[in-house]
Amino acid sequence: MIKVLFFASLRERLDEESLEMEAEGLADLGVVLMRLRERGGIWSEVFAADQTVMMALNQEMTGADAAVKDGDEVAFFPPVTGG
Amino acid sequence: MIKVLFFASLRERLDEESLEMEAEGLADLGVVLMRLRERGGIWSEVFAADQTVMMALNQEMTGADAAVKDGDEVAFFPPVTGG
Amino acid sequence: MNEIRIQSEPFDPNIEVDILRAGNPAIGGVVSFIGLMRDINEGETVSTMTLEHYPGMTEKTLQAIVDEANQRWDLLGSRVVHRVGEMKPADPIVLVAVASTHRGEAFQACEFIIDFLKTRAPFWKKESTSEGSRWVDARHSDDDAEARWKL
Amino acid sequence: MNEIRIQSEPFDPNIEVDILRAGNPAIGGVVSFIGLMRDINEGETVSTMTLEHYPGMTEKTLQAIVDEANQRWDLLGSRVVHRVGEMKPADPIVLVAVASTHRGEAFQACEFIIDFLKTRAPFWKKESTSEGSRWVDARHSDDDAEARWKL
Repeated sequence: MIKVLFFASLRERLDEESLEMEAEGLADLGVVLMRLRERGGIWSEVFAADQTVMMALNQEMTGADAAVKDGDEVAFFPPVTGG
Repeated sequence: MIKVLFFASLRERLDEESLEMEAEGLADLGVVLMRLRERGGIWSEVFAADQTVMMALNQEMTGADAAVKDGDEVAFFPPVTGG
Repeated sequence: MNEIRIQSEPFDPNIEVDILRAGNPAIGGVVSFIGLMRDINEGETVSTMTLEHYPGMTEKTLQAIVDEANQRWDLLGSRVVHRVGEMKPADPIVLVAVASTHRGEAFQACEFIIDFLKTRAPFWKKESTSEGSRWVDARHSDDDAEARWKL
Repeated sequence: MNEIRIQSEPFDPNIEVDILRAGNPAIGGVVSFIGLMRDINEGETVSTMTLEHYPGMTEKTLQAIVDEANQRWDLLGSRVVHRVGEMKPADPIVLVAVASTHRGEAFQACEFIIDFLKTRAPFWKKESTSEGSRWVDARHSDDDAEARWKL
């Protein structure tokens, strides 16, 4: 299993803080994102190809080609606006 | 007359805070400096050609080619070290 | 010597700078940046702001940025404090303070840390205005600021 | 909004920054530089330092530097305070604090002001060590810092 977290406007729009997914078949973060998009409805909007979604793997910012394995913590969020 | 001020190490070495000079014949700051050098002794050392002396005319940093006129305030000092 | 703190309570930037200064009499200069909550954004009055963050990743990211700054410049200490939760206009949101022997390094390191914090650290601002609440958009100028450092 | 002060009494940099911050709720960032007296210079312990200046020219020079900074960048206020006379290790010698809407301008203006203060403002430091007292030499790195700004 992997844990998937959502933050800020993504969390609010999806009305979901986190979920778990079977790790099997999830080659990389791009596949995770595609699976989320395939859920349809608001999920297909939030994760549409033209949306700017940032991602982290085990609490490090990374790209869609980052490999995912069982036990990983994955997060999706909008561009950061701290400081 | 012009007023000539000395600061910091120059003031200490010359043992002089200020003096007055007849403005006549003082074309520019370079001439003022030459006159001071001609006083001999420590004056010729402090104002020797190889010494780094900074100068101001009426409280603005300037160079040896700045024209001098009656009533001006002239100052000579070492490179500044504030801050 | 390098303090990193995320907190929901208000903080006093002056105390942070004092602690940094007191650390070492070899310190010749301290450069600090205080980011304040403004009461107007994009023409609308902002009454409160709420900062969300990603606990765990935030600390890790800031630590990596501060480590990188210490590798690039010869520093004598730094402090990074960032608020989360709800805050009001004029509240300090973030403090980045850097001490060094010579000022040039402190200036560079301080700006480096805040530039990367702005584009890499997982914080998100939500403003409350009379029109309701809205998430603040990321600024392109922040990406440009980060890009200058060629990391 | 732009305060320039030369004084023999000690000053508290925090109070200066607080006054600057309080000036305008549109202020998004404050960058400050505090220059501190170090207790060691060129390997020798410095017990006290005396700062001489050229009254009148000092204020004029600092005003010209701050005016130039305000022309170059969009600022919401600045404060420059400089000690003269005798001081002791860890005392603040100088504070330069600049407020603006966006941080990049405050960083640039603050560094610009201190860089030019260092090379143009008529202050001279004299240190007292166990070996006696000596005038501090100007640093080439300060000339280099100034030259970057192409004034």
